[in-house]
Formats: sequence, structure tokens, C-alpha cells
Amino acid sequence: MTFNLSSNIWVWIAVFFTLSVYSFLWKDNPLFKFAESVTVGVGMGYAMVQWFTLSLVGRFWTPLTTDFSSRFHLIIPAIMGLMLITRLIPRFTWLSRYALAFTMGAGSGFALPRVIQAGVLQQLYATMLPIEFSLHGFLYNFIIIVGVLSGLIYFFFSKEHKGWFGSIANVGIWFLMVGFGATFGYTVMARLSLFIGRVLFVLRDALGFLKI
Amino acid sequence: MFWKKQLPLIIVFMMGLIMTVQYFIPHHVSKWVYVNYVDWAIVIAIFGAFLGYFSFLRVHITRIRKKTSNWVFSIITLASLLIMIVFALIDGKGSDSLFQNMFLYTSAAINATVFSLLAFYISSASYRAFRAHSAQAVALLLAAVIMMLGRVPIGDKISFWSAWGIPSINTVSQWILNSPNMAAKRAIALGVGLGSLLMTLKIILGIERTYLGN
Amino acid sequence: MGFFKKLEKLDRRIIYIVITLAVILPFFFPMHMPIAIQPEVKSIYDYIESLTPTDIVLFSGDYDPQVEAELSPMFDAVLAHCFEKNIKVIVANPFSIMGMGLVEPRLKKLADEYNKVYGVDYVFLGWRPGGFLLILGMGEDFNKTWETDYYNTRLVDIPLTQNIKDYDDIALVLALAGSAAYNSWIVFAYAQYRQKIAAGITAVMAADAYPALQAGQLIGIMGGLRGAAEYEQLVHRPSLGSVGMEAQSWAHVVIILFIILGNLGYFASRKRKK
Amino acid sequence: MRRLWLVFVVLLILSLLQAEDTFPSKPLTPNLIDIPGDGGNNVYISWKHFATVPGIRYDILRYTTGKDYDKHRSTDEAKFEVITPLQVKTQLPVLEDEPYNDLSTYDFYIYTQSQENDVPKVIAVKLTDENRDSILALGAQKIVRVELEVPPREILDEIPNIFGEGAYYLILPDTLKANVYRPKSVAENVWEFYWSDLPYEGDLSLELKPSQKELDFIDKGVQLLLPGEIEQYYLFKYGKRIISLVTDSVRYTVKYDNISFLQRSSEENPIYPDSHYIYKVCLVQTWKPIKKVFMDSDTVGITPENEPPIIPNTLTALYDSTNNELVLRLSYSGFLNNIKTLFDNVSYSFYKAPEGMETMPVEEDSIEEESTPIGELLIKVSSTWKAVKLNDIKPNDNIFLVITDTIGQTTKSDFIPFNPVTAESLILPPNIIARDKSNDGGDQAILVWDYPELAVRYSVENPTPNLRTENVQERKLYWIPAQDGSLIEISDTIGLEEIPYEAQEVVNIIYPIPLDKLNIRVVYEMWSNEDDKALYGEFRFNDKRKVDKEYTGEMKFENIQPGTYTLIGRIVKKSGGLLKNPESKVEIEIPVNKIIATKFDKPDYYYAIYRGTDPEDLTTFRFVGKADGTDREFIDDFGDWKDAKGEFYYIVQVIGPSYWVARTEPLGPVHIKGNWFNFSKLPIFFAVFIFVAVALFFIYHIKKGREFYVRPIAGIVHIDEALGRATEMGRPIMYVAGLGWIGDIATICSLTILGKVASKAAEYQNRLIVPCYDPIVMIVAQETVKNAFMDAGRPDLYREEDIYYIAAAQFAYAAAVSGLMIREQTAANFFMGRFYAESLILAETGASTGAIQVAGTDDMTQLPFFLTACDYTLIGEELYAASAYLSKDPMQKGSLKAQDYLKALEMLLLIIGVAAATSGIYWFTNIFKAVGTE
Repeated sequence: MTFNLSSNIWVWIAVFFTLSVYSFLWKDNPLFKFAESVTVGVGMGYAMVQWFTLSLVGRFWTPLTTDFSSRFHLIIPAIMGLMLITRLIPRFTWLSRYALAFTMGAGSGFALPRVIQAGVLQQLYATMLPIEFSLHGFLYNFIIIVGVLSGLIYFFFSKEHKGWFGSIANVGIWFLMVGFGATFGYTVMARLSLFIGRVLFVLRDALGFLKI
Repeated sequence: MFWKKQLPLIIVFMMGLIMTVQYFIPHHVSKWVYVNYVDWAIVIAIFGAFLGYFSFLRVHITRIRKKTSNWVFSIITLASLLIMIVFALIDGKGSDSLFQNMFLYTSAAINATVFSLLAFYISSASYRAFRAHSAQAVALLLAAVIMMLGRVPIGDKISFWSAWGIPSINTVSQWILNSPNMAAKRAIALGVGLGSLLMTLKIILGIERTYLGN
Repeated sequence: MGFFKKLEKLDRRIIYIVITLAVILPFFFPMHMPIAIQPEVKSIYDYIESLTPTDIVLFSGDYDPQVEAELSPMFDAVLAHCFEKNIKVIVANPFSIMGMGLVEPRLKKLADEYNKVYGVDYVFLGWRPGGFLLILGMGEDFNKTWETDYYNTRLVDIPLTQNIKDYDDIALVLALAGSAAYNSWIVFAYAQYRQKIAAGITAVMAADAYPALQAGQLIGIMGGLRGAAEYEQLVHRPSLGSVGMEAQSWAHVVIILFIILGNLGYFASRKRKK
Repeated sequence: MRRLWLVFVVLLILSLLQAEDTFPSKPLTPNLIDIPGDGGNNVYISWKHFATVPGIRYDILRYTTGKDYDKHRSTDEAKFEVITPLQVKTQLPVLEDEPYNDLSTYDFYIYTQSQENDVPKVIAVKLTDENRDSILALGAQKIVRVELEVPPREILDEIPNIFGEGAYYLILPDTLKANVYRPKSVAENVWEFYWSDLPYEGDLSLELKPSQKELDFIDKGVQLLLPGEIEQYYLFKYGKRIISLVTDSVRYTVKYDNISFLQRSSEENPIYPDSHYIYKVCLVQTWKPIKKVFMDSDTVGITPENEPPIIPNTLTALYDSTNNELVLRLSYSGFLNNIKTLFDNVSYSFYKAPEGMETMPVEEDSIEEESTPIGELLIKVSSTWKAVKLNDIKPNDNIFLVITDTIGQTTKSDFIPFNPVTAESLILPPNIIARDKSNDGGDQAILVWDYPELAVRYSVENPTPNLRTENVQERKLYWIPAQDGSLIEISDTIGLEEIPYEAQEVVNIIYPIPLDKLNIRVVYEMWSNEDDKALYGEFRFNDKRKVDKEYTGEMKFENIQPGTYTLIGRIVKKSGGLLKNPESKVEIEIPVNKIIATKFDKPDYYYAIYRGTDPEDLTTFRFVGKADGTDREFIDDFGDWKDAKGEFYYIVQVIGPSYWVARTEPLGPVHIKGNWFNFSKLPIFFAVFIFVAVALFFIYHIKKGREFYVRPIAGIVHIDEALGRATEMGRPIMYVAGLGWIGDIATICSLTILGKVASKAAEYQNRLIVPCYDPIVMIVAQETVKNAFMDAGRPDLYREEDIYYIAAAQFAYAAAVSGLMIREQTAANFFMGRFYAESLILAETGASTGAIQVAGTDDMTQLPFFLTACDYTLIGEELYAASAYLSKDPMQKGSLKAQDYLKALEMLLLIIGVAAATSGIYWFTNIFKAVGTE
């Protein structure tokens, strides 16, 4: 078991911040708050610089200036985008509505047929499975169809959950619970992975214990 | 009134209609509308970002001016922002630049760590809060336990019974994922799909207008 | 009864210490447990294995630092696989501005390791605003959608990208996402252009993604660290994912024990109340 | 904290100090090439960028001088225009001071050898007794240092730099690397020979120790090598490319990248033939503090010319004497193939020389227009043709080619010698039709031909992905790379001395665990066109029917016991029926007893498609694309609808494996038009129509004031219960409206429920605390609660300071709310709205304080935590429904109702669909299939 301490100062800055954040487990403290403020500021600075170089210059200014005759119309959406800022000025808030109206209106119209296709028709198609009369057919296709139908019935609000209808809705809730159980298990796994990631960082990058 | 309220709603309706109809028309005129819409929407998003940056700065500057509680931390936030901009100016933003390293080793590292705190909360919650207070909760926890064992190597290791042809934990977890879980998720997705469709329709028809602000 | 009462009063810091040990100790005392490979990961591997050096794989690195631990190992493993097979690679971050900073150094490092030339073997596009609009735009005109690469070179001047027109020229999109971004790929790139998509997603999202796999909208899924570990096994490149799986195993066992102990205490106290 | 500030300040100062330096080195003069055979409007620019030259970008600059330019006049700096910027791969400076950097203990010497028109060649040699005098006579200097990374500027500036060419590698023996072994897949014969006792074959791999040869190589220590001197494997495993070699007085930089750019004439930067242009490149550095540094190279001029056409260098004639047919292949190869797209060739004409003419008369390439060559014109085609077939050619005919370019310059070939061959019998595509593409924007045409065919390949596989590793070190097995995977085992007859030098010892054998059951993977392709409406494959295997509904092109039959089985495959149409033609059905016997894989039986010919405007004039027919022999259609994409105006004709040429050709007569005419409705999207259109109709129906009726029934939601009872309990205990209630913004459906619902909770709280005279995450949500929450208290007649109880904003990040918010729960000992907690990862922290703290908790969210990943840690949870849509139930706005109920009816419709369709799928009726489910994609 050998350690090989990192000579990169950045790694140690990161280790410092990592430990600062973990100090929160003991209780909320200025060190944690400091780390939090730094991450907010650096994150914002990062986003601003990237936005400036890649979006404003790369995606708007460069095409506009190199090919002005065919792209000059880009000035209109640019003005609309700028109008959004009037949201913060109560007297002129209404100006921002034009940009919002354009994006929300077009976005909704855009989404409508596509969501029907991908979110409804295709999901229905994928559930229209043939039922095979075998153990495999029961365990998969049959259970899926029963689960989807009973789940839909559980979320049906025009009829009270009584009698046969209530029993089917009850089957639905069991399916939902098992589904949530799967999500639960996976979420636990994800959160632990993040912690493992930090442990790996300290063990490998900072202390040089692991050689991968 | 017309300029402030009706016209925006008319724009919403017209744009919604145009884009819905556009989907069904293959003609090059329709394609032209589509291509330019994408182009415009991207540019709006670029300039729309101003709003976010502006309000961010405003919040922190107000906090410093008014000396509200924890205003010192607002100074730290603004200073880190400034440092990033200076770093980008003096050293560019390529690989291993000051800018890149500052991001990777402070912001990214802290963010990752903050989220990893959840591992601790989940462990203490699993001890103190996840209660099997009903039969359905038992089902949920049982499925979760099978999932947690089935997705890691140890699940195979302890499934000694698989030698006798009984499905291992791994197999069972795979089945849960592909069968009951899939059914539950699809039932939810079908419902959510309808819900969001109604929302888009309400927006196009001008019934839902919360997003326009008061 | 006294035992359960004590259990209920257990300080949370003890729980924290137990879970920390469960994660750290396996690194020092590994047991080398084998990792079985799931078909949904194998299918991604098989598909990439079937590609030729003229094919292009688009990596969409849409994840933030919060979930980097889960997704970066996947990025490394699949990228190494592509580079080893001389498949061309384009890396973009349509949905995550932060993802750009996480992906770039890894891309550069692996490219150097495999002696790849920028612009010929791989291109880094970075992020642009627009999200799903970029996905749609790529279906019509790839170069106009992005205009320039991350380093501000026009895409029409880069050998790899100058001949890309739309999704027909891209063999696979690997959507690495910490959010529902992979879903946008399905709705806009699969539904409209029949683009082949593989998802590398966090474990939190994984259970929700199976319907899309079954519906044929995804060719495969890598879910969380486990998915990364499996891919690493497939490409014989054990790294972060594989190493982490052991710690993950023990941490899960500890959590399950906590749930059992907690519920025992709960039932004991309920009995008492009755 | 102060210390951290110091760190930042120090970093800042350090970076500023580092930036203060001298100018970068001057870039090398670019090399200009006028592309031969073109129209005089392309220039190829290239130069070398050496690794130690700092900089991030090169700009190519050009100065246009016009036609009558005096080359000796000095150029006007101001007139240079940037043509394009080019990024270069930069390396970050590294201060290397490792033991291997020091070469002073070795006898390596270095000198340069000048090359014509280029940077010198750098030669590094090891001094021996034999070569000592000759090397030293060349002025060679001793190498003291080697650099594998680019050093920082101050080190670079110490001694002058010489740029030269040399791909040297420093070999760094690393025993660690030698011991890392990767599994290596081994050829099948190894498996058969040595492990035949195992029931099945599969991927076998070996983990190998390094060979004696490799170990000996490592023992040699530090070496300086050129690529050719050693196997690539060692070079990459142990070697590192050298950037520069340093003597006491000079640094020789040997690593460079070739930077090149082909400038084609464009609108902004036109290139005209016979004009003179002056080029230079400018090196740009921007990583200095704020300012940029530019450094120009020397200038170099070029006058591009419109050269006469170049005869294809692989112009061959294949002659079939039985039919008197001649096929002429028109293709360039090598360097010419790379630049052929730049040629300004217009047409190829083949002539037959008059009888009696034995050799081609030598004459100058004619520049005058309309100069008719002597002979009989046989065929004239456009210059995009791949091959041409001529009929009625006698064996002693003399055929020659004339190429014409854009300005009418011609080049004549010599007589083309005939290669006698036997003609391939190529079949022209049957049933070929060229027509406008339907459902498009008016920019595509389509050609369809032939009958649909089902092609199948299959593999028998070992289902288990588990690999078993067997340690065989004791067996003393050796693997010999040279003999492609032979193994030698040391035994009584074979001793250690017979093991070849390069053989590697086997440590582990990795093989799949054999099973008594196997999987069959059937992969199929449908070779068909649009008109066939082929959708997916249907297969019968061992009386099991499987349909590939997701058209993955793959079928799996699992756990098959050994034996011989029959596989029958058919193609299913969009309408659900099966295709009838014999090619669309396959029947194969699959022997399941060993691991095998078959391949598709694909045709070896392909189609070349030409598009023209005049069926009589072959020169108008230009190549538009290629289709494989398996293809049954070709879509001609004009790219822009403006180019697709008018009348078009198509010619399809079949090109066989030995380049024999056959072609169709011009097909057409085809008129391209755009369509105003995409009929492939019809089902979606109906779905949108039904959806909008149902929704509008309910909205209309709600507006008319009709009431609709919504069943009571169980969660609402629990809300009352929780409020009652809090009143009993006399402790406050807390309501969290989530982390969403005002636009989220969940937040809007949550605020509605908050109104209800607030009026109850007012009624019971309870204190209500609402910590908010979003400022706008806070304002709305304040209004809601205030109104509720007023309506209940208790405005006096309303406390605005209890509805406040915690402006902070996600975790800070969670911490603050958790603290609140503990401090105030809230008796009832409500979590309604949109939640993220913090849900867990909130629910856990609440559970530990013993409060009654009611939650509701539509975020699926957070629901499990609420479900286990709260007393009651509203799941997804239940939250919307509860809000609609409590809401005063009738529109809410109306949309809930519409949603319910649409859901009922979905269920109905599902049941019908399942019944149809089970009874093998496809057309119904196919309606729902991913439609709308072309």
C-alpha cells in the first residue's frame, strides 16, 4: 500500500473544498457557505464566458457579420431576446410578452404533433404486445399489459374506486409501488455512486493510492 | 390593452397553429418556415440569457448594498465570477488553462461533493425514515432491496440458489425492471403525455397564460 | 425492548461513519467480484463493434458536475472503444454548459493516448443555447446549426465535419445525460429522423428509461456506475466504474441492513404502543 | 479564508508574470501548389508547424494583384486579406526534469542534412568506433538533453532553435508496462486443437506474459530510435515521440504537424486563372495577457493557370471479342484521384481513328476552340461517367479519348490498348421506374426497381456472457505470434530450448462457460423499395413465431437444445399481409451443435445513377450517386428545390466486379413537385384532430357552466386529518410549495391546495408557515394565504412574516427548512409541488420529528422517498386532480375531464391492439407504428 501525493495544487484546492462541504454533515458552518458561494460564482462565471464566446460570438455575431445579406434577419430575434429583460422593469413588462409569445406559441405548436407521436402513439404501439401462452409470455407481455391498464385506471378520476373498478385500481397501485421500488433502488445506487466518485478522487487523484 | 394583452395572445395562437400545420406539410415553403424558426429560436435563447445574468448580478449586488445577512458570501460569489472572467481573458479557455482548472477543481468538485452528501442522508433516512407502514410500502421496499442487490456484483455472489435453477437476484431484478416497472412507468408516461398535451393546447388557445406574467 | 429503544436513538453520525467505512474499506481490501454484463449494455458494445472507421459517433455529454462520477466513466469507456476501432468521434454538449468543461479534458487526454488528430479523428463542438432546437437543426443542416467548433473554427473548414450533412452521416448518438436530455434525443432525433440512440444515464433515471428501450427507441442503456463498469469490462479497460462497483456492493448491503434494522425498531415500538 | 484569497492572488500574479515574454518565432514560409488540370481557381497551401512554436492559430493571408503584376514590385502590407484561420494543436509548457531527459551520458550525436526546398533532415546517431570520424567530420554535436514535452518559453529562449525533420522516439523501458498484459483473442484453430474436449467454441482469449524478446529489449535501457528500426508494437508501448533534441548550443526541434489548406475560389475570395496572388501565413498567439501577438511568414507568390485536361491514369479498355464489345473505365488513381473533384473537365469523347493510321500523330494540345480531331466520334458523355461501353468494335480498331474542359481546351490520349476479357452477364434492374418522390418538399426524385427480397444470416451463440479464467501457468504453454496463434506446450519431447525467441508464455486462458443450450441470433435485411411497403420480418423457428415489430433487424431464439431446425422467414407488409413473391421468403436449415455464424449473400455488382436533361445528349447526364446491389431504390436528393425545377431523365449503369458495364436507356421524363400534405403522417393528423376535438368539447361545455363529476381524492381527507392533529397539539403547520417556478403545473396545483390548507388553518386558528424557494412563488403564496384568511373571516390571524423567502441554493434551502421543522416542532408538514434531490432530506427530518406528513409531486424519482417517509402521498396526476377538485376555476375540472376521456380512449385502443396482436392481425397495430418518418 503506497501513497503518492499529488503535486498539482489544483487537486489540493479541490480536496480542501471537498472536505469543507463534508463539514456540513457535522453542522452548517461558514466553511460550507464559503464553498457554496464559490461554486455559485465560478459556475456563473464559467457559464457567462462560454455563453459569450460560443453563443454570442460563435452562433450569432460570426454568422451575422460573415454572411450579412442572407442572415440579417437574425437581428429581429436578437431584439426579441433582449426584450425579455423588461420582465424586471414593471412598467415595461408587457414588452417581454412578445418574445415569450413567440417562443411559447411556436414551441407549443411544435411540440403538439410530436408529443402525440412519440408520447402517445408510439407508447401505445409498444404496449400492443401479443400475449403468448407460456411462462415467459405471462411474466413479460401479460404482466406489462395488465400493469399498464390497471395503472391507467388508478389515475382515472371520473369514477369512484369501488367494486370491480376499485379492485383493478388496487392492482394498479401495486404495480406503481413496484415501479417506484425500482426507482428507489436505482436512486440509492446513484447517490452512493456520487460519494464513491468523491472517495475515488481523494484516494486516486490526491493521495495517489489507486493506480488506474 | 390590445398591444399589451391581445396581440401577444394572437401571436401565440398564430405561431402555435403555423407550427402544428407545418409538421404535416412537406413542401419546401414549410421547410423554409421550419429552418428559420429553429434559427430564430436559438438567437432568442442567446439573448434571453441576458435576463438570467442580469438578475443574478442584481440579487447579489442588492444583497451587498443592503448588507443583508450573509452578504459577505455574496462578495465571494461575485469575486469568484470576476476571477473566472479574468482567467478567461489572460489564459484562454483551452485544456488545462486557469479557467478550465478553476472550473474543474472548484465549482465542479464542490457541486459533485454537495450532491454526494445525499449518500449520507439516504443512509440515515434508510435507518430512520423508510418505514414499511403499509403493505404497499412493503412491496416498494422489497422491490428496492432486490434492485439494490441485483444491480451490484454481490447480488450474484450471494445467489447460491441459482445453482439449482432458481432465478438469481440479478435475474429477478432484471425482470422487475423489464416487466412490472416498465408497466408502471408506461402507465405514468401515457398520463403525463396527455397532461402535457393539454397544457400545450391551453397555451395555444390562450387559456393558460401564467407564463406571460401579470 | 431496550435494545430497539437504543437503536432508535442512534446518533446519525454513527450511521455516517458506518456508510463511509463501507465505501472506503473495499478499496483497500478488494474481493475482485466478477461483474455480469447485461444485454442492454452489450447491445451498445456490439453496435459500436460493428462500425467501420468511416463511421461517426456523436457523444452528447449532457451532464453536470453533480453526476459526473456516474457518467464520466461511461464517456471514457465508450470513447476508448471508438478510438481503438478508429471510429470518428464528435463530442457536443447540446444541453449542458457545465458538461463542456467536464468532457473536454477527458477527450483531449484519451485522444492523446490513442494518437488521434483533432479535426480528422475527432471534433469538439461544446455547447450552444437552444437545447432541443440543436437536435432538430442537426437533422436539417449540421454545419449551419453549430457554425463553429469549440475553438471557434468554422465547421466547413474542418475535414471531419465539412462533409456532414445531417443524421444520415452519424452512425450513433450516445446521449450521456444526468437529466431527461436523453428523452429529447428520442423525441426529436429518433422520432423524426430515425437516428440510432444509445443512452448513458444516471442510475436515478435508469428505471424510467426501460420503456424507451423496449419500444425500440434506444439501442441500449448504460445505467449508472454499474453500466460504466460493464462497458469497461467489455472493452478490457477496467477503470473507475469497475473499481467503484465493489464499494457500491458493500454500501448497498449496509443500506439494506439499515432499512431492516430501522423497520425492526419501528415494529417493536408499534407493538409497545399497542 | 484569508489564506485562500492569497492562493488566488498568487495564482493571478503568477499567470501575469508567466505571460511577460518575447515574440514567437517566425512561421515557416508556406509552400504553394497550383492544382494541375483544374480551371485555374484552386490553390493548395501547406507548411510545417513545429511543436515548440508557441501559438494557437494561423491566419492565411492573401494579396490579390491582378493580371499584369510586376513580380518584383514590393507588396503593400495593408492589402493583405485574411482568407481563413486555422487552429493548431498546442501543447502546454512542461518543465521536464526527469532522469531520462538527460542524454549526456550516452554517445548520441546530431547533425543536419539539408533537403531541397524544405526544412533540413535531422540525423541522430550513436557514435561507434567505426563511424566516429565520419560523423564528427559532418560537424555533429553531442546531444545532452531530450525533450518529450514542450518546455516553457524561458527555456526555449536560452539557445537558438533549428527546425528539422525527424521522427525519433525515446524508448523508456518500463518494467511496469511490461507486466501489464491484456487478453488477446486467439484464432479458432487454437481452440479446436487444444480445447476440443469442451463442448462449444466461442471467443477464446489468452493472457500472455511478455516474450523473451521483449524482456531483452527492455534490458537495453534508454534508446533513441527511428520508427523503422523496431516493431511498431514496442515503439508505441515503450516509446515516446521526441519533440526536440538539445545540444550545448542548439535545440533541434524535430516534431511537427503538417498544416494544409485547399483554397477554392469563392465569392468572398475569388481565384481567377492567370492572376497573380501573394500568400503568407500569420502566427497568432492569444494566451498572452489580453493583447494578441502576430508574426508573419515570408511572402510567396503564385499564378494559377487553367491547364489542359489530364487523361485518366487508369484508363483501361476491356474487350470481349465474341460480342465485339468494349468497356472503357474512366478513373483516376493515386494523387490524381484526390484532386479529381477540382478538375474542370466537361466531357469525354471517344473516337475511332481512320483505318491505316498506326500511331497517334504527335501534336501540341490544341487550345483553339472547336478543333475537330481526325476520326469517327463514337460516343460523347459528361466527364462524370465512371465507364462507357461501346458496341461493334473490331479487335484492330484504334480508339482514343479526347477530354474537353470549360474553356474548350482539349487533351488527346494515345490509342488505348485492349485487354481481352470475357464479358460478365450483367442483368439490368427489372421493373425500373423513375418518378417524383411523394410526400416531399419538391426536391427529390426516386428510382425504384426489382422485387423485394429477404436476406438472412444467422449465428449460433453461447448465451452466457460470463467468462471463466483458468490459470495455466504450470502447464508451460507458449504462444507464437508469428505463426498466427500456434501454441507450444513444454513436454518430454519439447524442451525449453525449442521455444522461439518471440513466444509468449500463457498465464490465463479465458473462455466462455459452456452450456447445454444455445441461442440463435437471426439477422435479416429486407432489400426492397418504397412501393413494396415492406415493414418487418416474420420468422418461424421450431414452431415458434416471432415478429420483429421494432424492426431491429434481429431476432433471438433462446435456450435451444442441440439438433437441426428449420427457419422460415417472410416479409410483413404495412397492411399486415405477407409479401407473395418467392424472393421474399426464405427457408433454411440451422444445425445447432456448434458455434457458427453465416454471412449475407450480397451481390457483387453496384449501380451508378446519372441524371440528365436531354435524353439525346449524353453529355448532359451527370453522375448523381451509387446504389448497392442490395438496394432496390435510389433517392436523388437535389438538395435545393430550386435545382429541381424542370424535366429530368435518368440512366442507370450496372457495374460488375470486374468493371464490366451495362446501362439502361434514359428513363423519364420526371417532373419534380412539392407536396402539400404528407400522407405518411395521416394517423398523427387524425390523432391530433381527435385530441383537440375532445379537449375543445369539454372546454366549451365548461364555459357553458356544466358541472362534471370528479371523484373525491383520498389525500384530501388526510390533509384535514393532519390539520386537526396540529390543532390538537397546538403546534404550527408547515407548507412547502416545492422548488419549481410559477410555470410548473405542479407549482400551480400546489398553490391551489395551499389556499385550501390556509382556509382550514384560519378556521382552526392554526399558525401556518410557508418557506418559499422562488421569489415569484412567494408573492403568489402570500396573496393566496391572505385571501384564504380573509374569506374565512380571520384576517387578523394572517402573518405575512410566516410566508418568507429563503434565497439560496437547493441544499441551503433544505438545511433551512429542516432547521425550521426542528425548531418550531411543526405538527403537520405538507410537501406539494416540484421537488428534486432535497425531498429526501425534508421528508427524513419531518419523519424524525414525528410530524404528520402529506406529500404530493409529479416528479417520479422523488415519489419513492415521499411514499416511504410520509404518511400520505399524492402520486403524479393525483396532485393535479386534488387541485382541480379543490379549485374554484372550472377550467381545471374541464381539462381533468378531457384527460380522463382521452385516457379511456387510450385504454380502449390498447385492448383492441393487444387482441389484434395476439390473433396475428398486424394492420391495426401498424397504424400506431412510428409514422411520419421518411
